[in-house]
Amino acid sequence: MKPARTGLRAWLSTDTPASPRQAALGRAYRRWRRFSSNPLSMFGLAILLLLIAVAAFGPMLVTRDPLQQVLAERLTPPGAAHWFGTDQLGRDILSRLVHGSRLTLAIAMLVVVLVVPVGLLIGTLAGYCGGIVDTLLMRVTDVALAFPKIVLALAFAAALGPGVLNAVIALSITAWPPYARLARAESLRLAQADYIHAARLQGASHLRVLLRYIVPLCSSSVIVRATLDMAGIILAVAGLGFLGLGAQPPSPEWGYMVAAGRNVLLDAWWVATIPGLAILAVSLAFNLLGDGLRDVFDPRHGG
Amino acid sequence: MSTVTLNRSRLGGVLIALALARWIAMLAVTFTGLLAITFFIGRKIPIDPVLAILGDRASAAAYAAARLRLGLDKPLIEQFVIYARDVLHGNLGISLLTANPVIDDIKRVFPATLELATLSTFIGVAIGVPLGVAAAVKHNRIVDHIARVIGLAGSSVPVFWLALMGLLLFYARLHWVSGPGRIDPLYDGMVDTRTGSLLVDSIIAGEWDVFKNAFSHIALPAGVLAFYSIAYLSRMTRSFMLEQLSQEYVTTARAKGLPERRVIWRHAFGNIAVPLLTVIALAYSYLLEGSVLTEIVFAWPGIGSYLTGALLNADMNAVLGSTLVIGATFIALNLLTDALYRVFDPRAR
Amino acid sequence: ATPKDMFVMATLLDEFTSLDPGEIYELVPEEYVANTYDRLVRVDLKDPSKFNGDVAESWTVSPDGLTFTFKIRPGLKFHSGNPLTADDVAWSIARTALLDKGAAAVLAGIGLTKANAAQNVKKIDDTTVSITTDRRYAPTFVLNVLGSWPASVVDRKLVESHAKGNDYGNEWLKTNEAGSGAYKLVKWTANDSIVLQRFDGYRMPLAMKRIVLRHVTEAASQRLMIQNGDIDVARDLSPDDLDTLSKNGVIKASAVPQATLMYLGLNNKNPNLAKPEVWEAMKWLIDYQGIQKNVIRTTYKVHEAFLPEGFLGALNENPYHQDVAKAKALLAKAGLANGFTVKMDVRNDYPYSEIAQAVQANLALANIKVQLVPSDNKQTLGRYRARAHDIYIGEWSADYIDPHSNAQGFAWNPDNSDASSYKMLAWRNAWNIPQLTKETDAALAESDTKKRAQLYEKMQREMLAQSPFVIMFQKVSQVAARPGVTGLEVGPINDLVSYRNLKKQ
Amino acid sequence: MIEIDRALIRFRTKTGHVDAVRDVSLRVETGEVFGLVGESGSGKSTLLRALAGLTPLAGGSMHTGSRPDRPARRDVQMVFQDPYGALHPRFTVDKTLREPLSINGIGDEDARILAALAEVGLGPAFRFRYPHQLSGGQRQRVSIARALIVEPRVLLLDEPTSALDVSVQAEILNLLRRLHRERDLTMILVSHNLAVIGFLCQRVAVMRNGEIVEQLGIDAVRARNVAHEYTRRLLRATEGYVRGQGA
Amino acid sequence: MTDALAEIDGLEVAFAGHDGALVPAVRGVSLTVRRGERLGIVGESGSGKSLTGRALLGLLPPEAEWSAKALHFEGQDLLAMRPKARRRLCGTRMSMVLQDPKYSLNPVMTVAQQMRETFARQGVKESGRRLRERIVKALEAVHIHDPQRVAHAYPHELSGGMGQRVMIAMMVSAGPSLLIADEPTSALDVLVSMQVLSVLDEMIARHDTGLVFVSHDLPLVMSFCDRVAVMYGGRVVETCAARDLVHATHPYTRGLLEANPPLDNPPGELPTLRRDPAWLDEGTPR
Ligand SMILES: Nc1ncnc2c1ncn2[C@@H]1O[C@H](COP(=O)(O)OP(=O)(O)OP(=O)(O)O)[C@@H](O)[C@H]1O
Ligand SMILES: Nc1ncnc2c1ncn2[C@@H]1O[C@H](COP(=O)(O)OP(=O)(O)OP(=O)(O)O)[C@@H](O)[C@H]1O
Ligand SMILES: [Mg+2]
Ligand SMILES: [Mg+2]
Repeated sequence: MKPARTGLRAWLSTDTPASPRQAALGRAYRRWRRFSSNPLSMFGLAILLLLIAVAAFGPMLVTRDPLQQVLAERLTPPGAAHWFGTDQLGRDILSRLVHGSRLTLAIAMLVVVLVVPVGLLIGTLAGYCGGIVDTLLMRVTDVALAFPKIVLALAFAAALGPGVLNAVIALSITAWPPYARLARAESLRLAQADYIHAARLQGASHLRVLLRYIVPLCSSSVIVRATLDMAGIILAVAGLGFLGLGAQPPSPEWGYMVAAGRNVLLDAWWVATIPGLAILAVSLAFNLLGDGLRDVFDPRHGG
Repeated sequence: MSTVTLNRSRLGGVLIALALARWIAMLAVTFTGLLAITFFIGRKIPIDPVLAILGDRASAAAYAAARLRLGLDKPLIEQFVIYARDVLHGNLGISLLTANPVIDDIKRVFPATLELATLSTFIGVAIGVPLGVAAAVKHNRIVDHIARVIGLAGSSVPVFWLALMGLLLFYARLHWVSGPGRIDPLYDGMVDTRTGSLLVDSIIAGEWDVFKNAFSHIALPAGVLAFYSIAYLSRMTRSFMLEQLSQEYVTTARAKGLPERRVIWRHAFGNIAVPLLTVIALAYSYLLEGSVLTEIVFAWPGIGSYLTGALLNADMNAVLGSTLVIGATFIALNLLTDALYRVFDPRAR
Repeated sequence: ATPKDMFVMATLLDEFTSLDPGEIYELVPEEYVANTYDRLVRVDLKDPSKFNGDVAESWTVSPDGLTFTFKIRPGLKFHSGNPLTADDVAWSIARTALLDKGAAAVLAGIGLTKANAAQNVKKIDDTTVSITTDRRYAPTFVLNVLGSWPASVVDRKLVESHAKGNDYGNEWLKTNEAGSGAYKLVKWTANDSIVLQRFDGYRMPLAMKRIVLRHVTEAASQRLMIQNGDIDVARDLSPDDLDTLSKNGVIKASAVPQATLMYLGLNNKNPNLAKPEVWEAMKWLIDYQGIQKNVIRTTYKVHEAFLPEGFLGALNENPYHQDVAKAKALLAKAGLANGFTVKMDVRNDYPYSEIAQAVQANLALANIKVQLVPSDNKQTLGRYRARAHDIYIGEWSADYIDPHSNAQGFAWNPDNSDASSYKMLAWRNAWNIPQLTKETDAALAESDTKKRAQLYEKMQREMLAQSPFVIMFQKVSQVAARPGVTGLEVGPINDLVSYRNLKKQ
Repeated sequence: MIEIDRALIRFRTKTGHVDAVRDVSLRVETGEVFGLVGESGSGKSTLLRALAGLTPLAGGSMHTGSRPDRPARRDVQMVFQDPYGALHPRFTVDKTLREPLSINGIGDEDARILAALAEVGLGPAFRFRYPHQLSGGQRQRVSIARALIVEPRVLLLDEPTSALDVSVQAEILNLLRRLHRERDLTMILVSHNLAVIGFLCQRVAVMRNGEIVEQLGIDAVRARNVAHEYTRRLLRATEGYVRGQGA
Repeated sequence: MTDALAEIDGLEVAFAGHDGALVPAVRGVSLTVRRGERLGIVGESGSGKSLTGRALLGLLPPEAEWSAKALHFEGQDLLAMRPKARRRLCGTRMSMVLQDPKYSLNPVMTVAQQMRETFARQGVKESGRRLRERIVKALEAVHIHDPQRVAHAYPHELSGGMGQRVMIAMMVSAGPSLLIADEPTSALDVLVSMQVLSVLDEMIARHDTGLVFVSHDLPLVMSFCDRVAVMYGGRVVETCAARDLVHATHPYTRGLLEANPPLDNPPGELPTLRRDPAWLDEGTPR
């Protein structure tokens, strides 16, 4: 027993919270304790926080214009003048990285905003309603799953025109079926839970049950899954960039930087490798974070 | 008694017929959906297929004639119906880009991808699964950490970066493997195409030099793709195994005095084998269409780059044909894993 | 390494949509046709105003300048073993016009069309062919057209035996070959490789028994392959690759200026881009030297006139250089002192997007905010042909090395309406130029070479001063060959690349 | 008053259908506590769910005598066997109890919640806890409070104590008994422990294989005055294990 | 001491809590089992009954931190044994029957396959028909009516009682000298559990096995076992002969006993257990 608990900690970790706010905070605190006891997850979180900090304040600190070309200084190796070197057009890679972090974050967020709701809605609807709705929605999902994703993504990207936003939309359109499946499996299980029966008994409408009982419970596993897939999505955006359908030059999107840098990879490793490492770090961070979140949210662990 | 069994077996027959009918209907729906979506998306892409066949300097008259010939003047629905009818007759049309019947192109490019995907999946399974099992058994120990790092790296490293670095190291520096392409020009065409897989064909023909050369070409791209399989499979195996190892029947097996190896492989692993097969099938199907970038870097004439090229040139027949083939493979894989479930998982029967 | 009598070259084969010389129109396929088929005459690479007979032994021009009569070499054979006669020649040329595919546009230049080809191309006897043009053209121009790939001689007997309906054997020839050139086709694997075999019945000895063209998209992959000796020649290396490899003695690079120009097309449908001051301002804004020196050091050179170096009458002076102040003054004059915003369509491959970004940065100096719209080549071209662009950055390659090929492209627009059937570059940029169109036609008719050159020089000056084309660079082909590989003759256009003299030590 | 007349409940399965409840008729008077015993799979839970309206009837009829002026659902509430699955894991006790009130538009929420908690013997300190912060017995109390807060007239209890330790079982049984006394509730209690039934119920029905094989008063049970062999064996089992009793 | 079959002395088991601190689950438990004796372990949920039983077989979960002053079985020092040797004792000399047959049998192996493994462990070298016969006989011995069919069945095709009998057949076939039954009937219906118990009874009588019977059902243990140990909070608070349990003195044991509603003459209100923290620190009775 550690008697020397500070007031706040005791307040947070009490078994007898006195208000909904304290209960929610207490739960968050407990989760945080659990999450923070895993150094790898914390490492992931730290990288992400760094990324957010860089996205927020980096552009103020790194004053060099990420678009400014100094052709005479092209392909300068990393050194004192340019910490991360320069690219084919003599742009400073560090400042491009820093400015591009916003785009990378935006991609990550967009995916969550686009994929999670669609997958969640379709999946929970199918799982909860069952019957013909389930059959219908799952058939659609099957078609979408049987589809070569590259065709869909490329087709949408080509149809929408190039650009990060469109690439993300295209990828999201192809990415939802696994989430729908996951959400369906979860809600199939949940729909049989006694507390759902209890809610129905008390007169809760199907819509209420779906939105207030099922969706919140499924969303954590779907979000965790999305976090784990985030790396894949960032890379897929980069991959579309590689095929010319991702970010528009000269925007400092990391995936595009890697893709463009491959032309000089053999002579100037840093042009493609440094943004590649940045992607690696961020996706690693998302993965670690996802692993950690899964530990925290997994129903088997309670809480 | 006998009438009951008779009734039951007849009922069983009816049930099987019903299930079969349902299944065929489902297949038809899935396929039509696949076809329709590809078709309409393809037509919506703002690329002019005529440009691909006539070039940008042809006269306006030649252009108009070509549009007419391609049937592009007809309403979209009509075009689709015509195409669907042809497909039903087994005619996938002629590719605009390669001037070959699409079916011939697919016969050439699909085995190339299949060969690559199969080999990488083999490697992935051979390394990833034991790694995942070891990680679960030695939970939170060194092996587990290694497996986790590999698993994370596998989902984080850009494939084209890894591919180019692999070429630089193993091909240009160390000379361990051959470079881009499926085979050296010297050996090209030395064995008859039977399966479409150079490795298999050369074994059938008994041409060991060809086999060696083809193998040294496929080793690196397969290795690069296998890296991703290893990562994914070890990750999934690990989490499946962790779940099984905490089950009561594992305790029972131990209480029976079985050696730990048998507890792990016969009991726990026996229970994840089927879901693992599903995951492997998923990873495999992902490789079947997801290896475009690898194909480009390794100049591998596979269906991924074929499809991409076709898409970017509005070569609709080629796009639709390859989509159908890939979709059919996916569906077949799905059905196969379903069937495996039924056969190997007693609870699903 | 590759065997001594086998030549392996990495290049891009994705443009092959057909092998029929009457159908193809892209650069690398032209190269293939040039080496598997013969034609009447070929341009002398050393002096492009001279022509060498190919299957033609000699030729004459009628006094009215309309009819060209060719005497065919006797005893020539096709790869199939069939004899090559005047009948094959006449049929082949007429065939291209009758097929009316992309390649027919070249023959249309001398008035051979679907309607008149049958009458205008005639076999006189077994060794004589006569071709009549619709009006008087400069003879060198006519020979240039007849020396280009659409006039390749195909094996009539063989092709007709495979004809389906009215297709002149096109369907068969798309994937087969029926020529008499130095090499015959062994195997074409789309997007993968082309394998050629020495034609032993050819009229001169050939050192290489086999020639393999391999499709390698990635420049980095090409570089690693040539470094490892898996290919003898790489055609698509970047300046950086070339530098490193030459320095290390891995390759010998030889530079050949190409008849390909990199330019900006400014669409006059955009009111800002319709102003002559804006045209000129843009020309003053581009940092030609800087971009060339740094981004495309060895693969392009600065060139601002519409005739590439090496063409008759080509103007090799580059009056423009970056002068932001001048440009700003011009913009102010146009009422655009604060700049404006436009889109620029660019294909998403190397080096186009790099150059586009550099240009974007240049134009930004005078507050012209350019938004890049990268797409696949076909998509960009489609928009260009539909006049849906603002600025187009891309290349124009001459079909044959006569100045008319480019004059027609840049300075000829007989009908500026949307329904026009001539969609050349001036039309695509909605540039209405009745005067220049007349000048182009006049230069084409001029049979005196010197006078003709003067006419083109004058046109180039006019266009340099005022045109919605900002011509920036001329492509330089860099052929990277392993030491010991000689004899790959590369001309200013792919149609003039010859494998005949290839040798390996 | 509850009246079940020749109820038939049928489930569709892969190979056809099973009749989980067949031809069951019974009558429970208002204010009565009625027991249901029977072997596993005999259809006890299914019958309760049907009474609650969670499972449709395939034949026969059921009446729960709900008042016409309010939704039938609110009149019949159920308490489930597994205290761990009966509460929404993301809702605090407060939210769990507030939901039925807001669904049914019942005002004065805070007072009612506190009263309901007090009624099941939980202090206000428990109000903002999450289910995982409660013991099994406490969870079962919350389930009971949730059922009671909408003021039902019928309470269906599906093995409410079988997942709990005896000591906790005693607390819940005491609570149920008190509630019955104070509220004049009609209750049906499912259990396979005859002693538990005996503690709460006045009458008991024995189910087997989807059918009711015997209905009798609790005094008859105590007097071992039973007709059916199955009931007799059940009675013997309450006495503990007897050597040589055999299978 | 002389006829002690197994002996546990000072067993401690703890688990790392959320914040990393060790939370004790079993605190200094000492127990002995004699040959042919049925020792009941009772107590509330979480009192450490299962862990104590598992510790004997060496089957504590890997995340458990444990220690013991001594663990003896048939005169051997289990603590000094190599894990492999210890594992070899399992299934031959000592066995365990788990609570829920639904989860404790391997779902993807048939009954015969699972039993075959056990026989192989016991050094039975037979195969084919002979082995089949042996399996069928073992199933018959636990009163399974249709042993041929059951042998080919998968666990999910069996009812709970049947599954539990299969477990018993499997675990007892070697005639172990020690059997640990961890709540073998709590997942079963009352009548079925009586049947299972009688099978168990018969088997241990036949092999003269020492039985550790873990349960939370006091009346049942009283009627089934010879001796009872009552556990509370990871501690044995009382040990006595089963028939003396009615007269138990410890307030905890009394509380547990009285909380059971009697069928005859139930009181108006059941007495409930009032826990005393001091119970955790009392000296352990032997
Ligand atoms: N949703 C369902 N689909 C098919 N069969 C069902 C379903 N629910 C219950 N059954 C079947 O109906 C029968 C009765 O089940 P029920 O749950 O009512 O039994 P029970 O008496 O409550 O048993 P227990 O004491 O084990 O809880 C069982 O045979 C069960 O298999
Ligand atoms: N793997 C584990 N991780 C953490 N704590 C555990 C683990 N296994 C058991 N415990 C804890 O150890 C304590 C004793 O567990 P044990 O399983 O021995 O209880 P039990 O007396 O068998 O209870 P029950 O009657 O519920 O089976 C419990 O508080 C439990 O929470
Ligand atoms: Mg039940
Ligand atoms: Mg236990």
